[in-house]
Amino acid sequence: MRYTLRDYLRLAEIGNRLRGVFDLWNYREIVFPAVEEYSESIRKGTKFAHNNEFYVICPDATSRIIRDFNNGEARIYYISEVLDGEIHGVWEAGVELIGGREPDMYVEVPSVLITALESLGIEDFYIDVGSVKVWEEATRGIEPFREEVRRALLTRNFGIIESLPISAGRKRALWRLFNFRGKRSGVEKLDAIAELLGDERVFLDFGTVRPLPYYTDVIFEVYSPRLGKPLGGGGEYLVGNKKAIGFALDLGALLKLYRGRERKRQVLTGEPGEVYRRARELVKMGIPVEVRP
Amino acid sequence: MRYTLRDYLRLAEIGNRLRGVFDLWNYREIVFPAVEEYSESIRKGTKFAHNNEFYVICPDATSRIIRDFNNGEARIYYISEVLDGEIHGVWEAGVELIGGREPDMYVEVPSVLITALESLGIEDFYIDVGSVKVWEEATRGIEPFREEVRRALLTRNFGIIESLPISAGRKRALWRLFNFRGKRSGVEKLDAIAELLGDERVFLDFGTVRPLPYYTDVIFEVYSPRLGKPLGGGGEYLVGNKKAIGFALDLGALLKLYRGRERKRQVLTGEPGEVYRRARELVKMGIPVEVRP
Amino acid sequence: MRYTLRDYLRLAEIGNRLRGVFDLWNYREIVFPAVEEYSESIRKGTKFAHNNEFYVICPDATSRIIRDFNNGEARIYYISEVLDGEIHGVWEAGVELIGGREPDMYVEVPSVLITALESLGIEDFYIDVGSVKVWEEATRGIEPFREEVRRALLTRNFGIIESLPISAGRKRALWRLFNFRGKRSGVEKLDAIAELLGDERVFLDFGTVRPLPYYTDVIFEVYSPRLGKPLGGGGEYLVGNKKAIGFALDLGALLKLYRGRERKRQVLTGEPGEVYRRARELVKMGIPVEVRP
Amino acid sequence: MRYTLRDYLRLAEIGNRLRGVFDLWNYREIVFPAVEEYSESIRKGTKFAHNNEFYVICPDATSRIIRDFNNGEARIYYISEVLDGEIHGVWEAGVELIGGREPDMYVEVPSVLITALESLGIEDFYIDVGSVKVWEEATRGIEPFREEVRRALLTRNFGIIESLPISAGRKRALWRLFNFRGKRSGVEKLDAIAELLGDERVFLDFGTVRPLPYYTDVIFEVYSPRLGKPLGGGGEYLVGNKKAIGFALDLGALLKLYRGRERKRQVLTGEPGEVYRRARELVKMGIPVEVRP
Amino acid sequence: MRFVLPKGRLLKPSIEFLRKAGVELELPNGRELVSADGRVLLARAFDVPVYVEHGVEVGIAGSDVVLERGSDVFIPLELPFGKCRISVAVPGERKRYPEDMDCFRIATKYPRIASSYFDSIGVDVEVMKLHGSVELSVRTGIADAIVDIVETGQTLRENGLVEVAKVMDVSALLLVNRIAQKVLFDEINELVMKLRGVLDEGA
Amino acid sequence: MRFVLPKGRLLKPSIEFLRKAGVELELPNGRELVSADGRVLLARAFDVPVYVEHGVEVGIAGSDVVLERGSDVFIPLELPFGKCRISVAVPGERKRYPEDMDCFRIATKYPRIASSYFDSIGVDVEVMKLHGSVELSVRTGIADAIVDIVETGQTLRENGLVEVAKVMDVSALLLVNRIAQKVLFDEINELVMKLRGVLDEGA
Amino acid sequence: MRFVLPKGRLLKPSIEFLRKAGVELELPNGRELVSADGRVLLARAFDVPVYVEHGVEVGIAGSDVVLERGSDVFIPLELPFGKCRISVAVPGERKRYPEDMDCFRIATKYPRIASSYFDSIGVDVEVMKLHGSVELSVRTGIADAIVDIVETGQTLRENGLVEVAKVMDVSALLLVNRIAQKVLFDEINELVMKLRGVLDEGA
Amino acid sequence: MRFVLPKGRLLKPSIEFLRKAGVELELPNGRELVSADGRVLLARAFDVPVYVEHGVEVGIAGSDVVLERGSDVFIPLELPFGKCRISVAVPGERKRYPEDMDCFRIATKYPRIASSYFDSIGVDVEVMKLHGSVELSVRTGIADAIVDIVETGQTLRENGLVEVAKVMDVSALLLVNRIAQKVLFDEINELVMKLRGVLDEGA
Repeated sequence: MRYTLRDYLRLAEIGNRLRGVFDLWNYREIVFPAVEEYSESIRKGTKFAHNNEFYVICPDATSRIIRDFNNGEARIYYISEVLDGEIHGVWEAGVELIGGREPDMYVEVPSVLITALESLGIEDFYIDVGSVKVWEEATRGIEPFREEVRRALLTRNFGIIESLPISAGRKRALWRLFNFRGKRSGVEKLDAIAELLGDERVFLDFGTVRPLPYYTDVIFEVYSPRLGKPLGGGGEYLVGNKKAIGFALDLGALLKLYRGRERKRQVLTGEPGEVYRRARELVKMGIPVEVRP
Repeated sequence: MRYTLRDYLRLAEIGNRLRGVFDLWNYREIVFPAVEEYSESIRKGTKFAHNNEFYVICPDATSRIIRDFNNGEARIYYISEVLDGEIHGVWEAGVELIGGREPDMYVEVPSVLITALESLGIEDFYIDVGSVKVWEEATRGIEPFREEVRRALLTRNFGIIESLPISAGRKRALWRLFNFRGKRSGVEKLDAIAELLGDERVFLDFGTVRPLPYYTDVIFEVYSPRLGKPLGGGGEYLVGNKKAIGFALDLGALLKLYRGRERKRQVLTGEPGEVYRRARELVKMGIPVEVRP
Repeated sequence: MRYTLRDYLRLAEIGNRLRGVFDLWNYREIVFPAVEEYSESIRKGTKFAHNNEFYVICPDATSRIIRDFNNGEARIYYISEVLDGEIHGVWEAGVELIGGREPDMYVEVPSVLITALESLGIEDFYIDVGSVKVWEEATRGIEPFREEVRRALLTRNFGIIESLPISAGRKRALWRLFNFRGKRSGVEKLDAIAELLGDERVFLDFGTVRPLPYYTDVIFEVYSPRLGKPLGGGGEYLVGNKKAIGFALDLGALLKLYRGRERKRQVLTGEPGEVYRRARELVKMGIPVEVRP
Repeated sequence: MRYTLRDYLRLAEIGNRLRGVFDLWNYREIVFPAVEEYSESIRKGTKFAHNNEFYVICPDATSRIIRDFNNGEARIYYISEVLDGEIHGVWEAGVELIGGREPDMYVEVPSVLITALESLGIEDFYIDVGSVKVWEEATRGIEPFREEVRRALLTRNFGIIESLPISAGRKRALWRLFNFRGKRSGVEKLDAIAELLGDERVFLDFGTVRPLPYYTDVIFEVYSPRLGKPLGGGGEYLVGNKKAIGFALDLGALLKLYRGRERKRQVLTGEPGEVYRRARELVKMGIPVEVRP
Repeated sequence: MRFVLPKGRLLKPSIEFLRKAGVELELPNGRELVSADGRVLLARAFDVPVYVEHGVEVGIAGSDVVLERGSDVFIPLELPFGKCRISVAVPGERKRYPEDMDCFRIATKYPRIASSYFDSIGVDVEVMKLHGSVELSVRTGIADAIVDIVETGQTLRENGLVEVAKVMDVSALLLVNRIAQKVLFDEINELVMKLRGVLDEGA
Repeated sequence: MRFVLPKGRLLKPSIEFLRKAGVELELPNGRELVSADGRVLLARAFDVPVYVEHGVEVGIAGSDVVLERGSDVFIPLELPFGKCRISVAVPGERKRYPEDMDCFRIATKYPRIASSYFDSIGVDVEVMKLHGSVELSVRTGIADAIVDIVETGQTLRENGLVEVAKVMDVSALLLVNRIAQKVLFDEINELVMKLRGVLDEGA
Repeated sequence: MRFVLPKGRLLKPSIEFLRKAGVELELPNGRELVSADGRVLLARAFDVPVYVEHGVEVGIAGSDVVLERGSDVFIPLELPFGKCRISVAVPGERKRYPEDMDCFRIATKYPRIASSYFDSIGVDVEVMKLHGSVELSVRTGIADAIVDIVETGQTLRENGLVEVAKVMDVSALLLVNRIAQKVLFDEINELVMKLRGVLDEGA
Repeated sequence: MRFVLPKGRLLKPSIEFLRKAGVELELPNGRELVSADGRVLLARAFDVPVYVEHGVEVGIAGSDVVLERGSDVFIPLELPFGKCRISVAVPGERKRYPEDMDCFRIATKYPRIASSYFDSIGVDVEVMKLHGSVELSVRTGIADAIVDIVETGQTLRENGLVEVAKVMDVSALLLVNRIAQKVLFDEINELVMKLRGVLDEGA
């Protein structure tokens, strides 16, 4: 997807609205250099070579954080372009809570997500919450077929599962997971999340899957009936031995749903020397100005 | 220069303080894609090839704006990494006022600059204002030696000028320019800027030079006695046939002078379902929260 | 086109047969480094960047020779891979006669070509000889339409010419050129070449075109009814102010037509110390050996 | 090292003389594409990225053969540029005998090497034969120090060994290996090679080391007192489970020692049509011609 | 909830299967492509997955075209009709197995499937995309082999071709749009359950 | 010398035109694709240029498919039939010109032509390739506009679409294989001369 | 305002020149490197520009070392002493001009200056950096030529070398730190004016 | 067989050690750099490994300069003199360990050794190369720390510096040219054996 100058202004505007919300929630921004040394643990990015070394341009942010963040707790966020083998990338805003407590962290991060979307005037969205562990447990004892089950899940193709040489009971259990979507699943941890969030746009849906491999249990996906692709998603992962949870939003998708609003400003007129002195004072006090000399 | 994770958090923090100030001045942020097609008019960037085409990673922002911005007036700013042939780049925050009126624009942009630095707690800086045109005029009639004069200026090496086959009167005139530094230069336009700004940290200094080639008249450089290299600078240029003026700050330089401050937050405690519902409401109203469940 | 190990052995074999012939004709081989600095005058090659400079991998050989060969006369040849924006390239064997005399040079280079193909056992080929100048003359006075005429020629699409606002007489003349193919064209220079070569596989055909831009007059193309694409081609060009003429063969195309033959060798057997001493002596005298100890 | 056009002609000339010799010994040439997919098993080459995949330009030939050659016996050779992280590379001519019998193969390959050098008029060279296995045996039981011993060997720094916590007897044994150079070493396999070759320029020298990691036992290095660096070298390695042995010569080094000679040609003069017809016939019979029309 | 159905050989069995499950669709009249109530669309078989990916809630298509188009859709059920296979075939008089097809020119309506098949067995071929009657290309010597759908083998025999390798089995599939699956979860789930009921009966 | 002719709307005028030039072709019988003498092949319109590129000596096809397939063939003559155009069309109630189609999804049977058209005017669109009935995609809201062939405009009108820009004119073309042009120079030259004679008469 | 002065041949003329301009500096005692008042530093000639670049306000150094170190400093004045040149020299018995030095090994204390000189004339050489007595390298056959400073030519003659090309003229320079130039503008400007006064008298 | 010996602190012990081994060298006269018989060369310590790499058969140099110059030479023996170490030192009043030197400016005569040391502990510093008196840079605040040779620690103490980490041990080394080692094997082997004999006696 290529953008115009106007899109780049609006992407920045969306980014700044999100910054505002993340800030209110006490998350600190982190910036990343455009270029990283290539390594197997870093996802995405566009490969290039420089001075006979391999690098990637603008890789996935979460995998960078997992690699670099080695101690302590943190609430951080980033807003950046992510490339994936091409010249043009996707602009992402992501939030990561590292080292939080249970169950608070599972409530906090979706809360940030909800307020972030609302701050853009987007209210008609859904958050589907799923679980990696539920599938791990449901496939305990049939580990050799896990990859098949995952493939089935990716396209909701139960036929793949039916062709597996596993017991009918097991198939029935998997069928139930395939088709569960609601508020109370019987899985305590997930039910608690849905209840604590108490937002009618949140669903438990075991069919939820995420494309990145580092998630350890809870995962979620946000989407809107107005758009044919997800707005973003996230999940739980490990940083060292600390639990972490985060999400990333696709700013390009938000761009299609967002209609901006204007902010009031103090209009100043007069002789330039005087008017700009005045403006500097107001700015110092945090008052938005518009100079019309 | 390579940064640590902590530096990246602080770079982002500085960036966000500057965002705040630029916003108050009614400037809109623009983001740029990490990768641009290579062209002679785009400055800096690290060259790379993809699918048999040449590209640059993170080039200079002002040259991108000159190329792409083709009509209308605008107050825009950007905060981004700029690479220059290497893997690690410089983080820059820049402001561009396109299509402004004279003399307001010459006052506005330094005003933004002053408030931006002050917002970071940096007060001991100087802004030197110079002029490309003054040199053009001073070398009218001796155009073949302009490049020599420029070289002389770059190192303040008057010896180069003395060895030129030009009249003694001309040399005396150039000597005066070389050594002028003060508040009133006799060049009306510059004197007006100094006066209208009315800040004791602003000097007129004809020895000021800037590394990029697109400046057309007024240029300036910011520096601090606490640091051995400039904090940034800028000047006047053309976008199409519109006058524009801008500056860029080196966030890495600011990082060395900046000591951050904390903001007050509403602390919330209690049962997670309740406390996060409360937090979402406060955030919606723009109140910073800290949840300690 | 990707090759197998066996193909690479056979490509080398074809290359060496051609080396033999070129050598007999008193041409000297030149090798080229795999990587060249990028420049507009160098054709083809796959672009890449290294240490912030642009380069091309395995570009066209003739354009390298035109750039580098600056004085004197020469008979040179090369056998190398040529890339064109991709990872896999085409293997080419080319011959260049620089600074030859007329009309000899026009006879010599096709003679080398004919013997080269015959040395591979390929006898059923055609050489079409065309001319860039004939078209230049035929379009004198209608220069603005030259590009159109060229486009027409590329697809033998006379309709394009018929739609041009030029005189009927001119169109008839162009029609004649479009459709001439034979031994005597009325163009003295070409007729002489056909006659001096005296080979029934050589035709004059004004519809012949070549993809590279540096040809100045005579051009030719070789093809076989057994293969759906040309075996190669060449033409006349300038090196500095010296006339030059050359051709390049596509070894991949030859590979499809070539069936190799074996050479007799002296078989040696016996005790290794003795037998290898003997072998070394024979090799020194230029006698092919096969040691079966 | 950058070369001139004249150097490239002479490199090609040396290459062709070597082709002649390798051919006489019944070795077949193999060519390699300039670009290979990057893999850990491929040595050297200059890294680059294309279409989001990693590649290397002109890597080491032997490691390509080890990877690709999967069955049968073969006598092959190659002449190509090898890059090693830079833009300019080294031109190498290499010979590989795969699947040979012992001890013949150890005699054959040095025999090819000797005749190859002699064919270039280079007679004052030495071949040092060493062994990887001798060091493996000498360090049996002290495996943890093998890397240290290797480091010591690389700079002939016996001090490193003396500082190791190993027995005095062991040190004495290693000292003997360090300093052995002669015709009879007591190691049967090596002594046989020296004897079977029967060339006074061949020495056994356990201090011989080679930079590439795939050698399994016998290794050798060629050098000349006229040049401050080796002319080349080689050794024994495995292709699948077949024994192989090969060497590579540095054509740039040979270039400094080589003085070329000319070959006699049949000079033809006369009218071009006639003279080139004659020339084609002679070339067909394998007779070198020089046409002076 | 809209349905997109493929014109051609899958249309009749699709409608019948839906009917068995109690889903009665009003079909477009005559040569129309959309039914009067706008709920049923008829499209080319190759276009069905594209329609579902980009917004039509439910569709039925062969697994061959789903794979060839690479559409990002949910596939909750394999349906019990439209069974056939994609195979490699060559002229009977020049029988060769895929392993020996190095440098062959392969004619096919399925360039993506054909390329990935030959890639997977490490054989380098030139794939030539045709829109129809791929057998013709081999008969006229333009291509060396074909990769095409085989139902009964009748067409191959008529053209003097023999099947030398199976590339994949083909079956009709139920396709569901990713977002619809969530937004219309209950409705779609009910449909899937009903169809699955019919499947189970048949089994 | 073999001919490959396109099934469909160009077939009849092609045969008639050749006949006028004195070229009588024996056509394939019934549903056959090759004539009894092997000289005439019938192929899908989109496949004709591919057949000529890879070996059939002569063919007739529309300039739309020649451009879309990007085949490397000689085109000695433009023929006086099969005239139409490729255009951009949108629903009448949401009329927009191509310059304002940024981010539009464009449905088309001609992805190459459509992409290069929008590239040339600097508008960034998503091109969605369909195999047939592209109008359907716009009617159902799956696509925002189409790039398709327009003859009389009847189909557009029936689907409530209006033409907003012409992408290219289309005409039938005579195609000749590159190598055949040389190897069979006299034979092909004679054919071209005869056809050109008919063209000149018509003019 | 601190001064950094080079130990060695430039020290005495530097002090004398400053004195003429009325600048009296208290020098370090004995083998000390910093004066008692901390205002005067003595450093190796090659290190002076580095000190000025990184913070010492004023310094004096030869143009050879300023160029070789590539330091980013202001150079307001060229001073009237320390005059010499950097040249290419070869053994008298093997006289060769730089244009013919392809593949030569060049010994020098100035690798940056030497490389850029040979680059500028398009001759490919191997530059070997030595820290002292570069003549030795040529006498012993280790290098083929040298690039070194030449004052009287005496050293060259003693070593049997002849100068074959001048690379650059050398002179003492006044160096000023970039930021100091601004922050201490008046003080530094006054110093420059005084020194310039002496220069003008001398001229 | 020629010898290159370092001027300065290693010269006397080198000559004495060689003498003990029975190797009597005729030294250059006065300020000469080459002995009358051409067998002995005197060079700067930093240049000795360069001379041996490029052709002088044998030399003696400190391990610090061999590592810093990165010369490709054989090192058959470590010699029992010239012992010292390279260390990191800082002003006593601002004591900091290398791990906490992020962003420090490090002055040194050994930029290669210093860089690779700080790289190895993952600390990012700016290395500033000086040619002499590196202590001065820290005393004047131009650099934050130094990496330099330490023998007795006297110089450090005089400059108010304290050693905070050892980078490497230093010792004199016997250097042999790679090709000479082979071509003059017997002669060089004999020399090494003699020197080793002295070493063993000392041990």
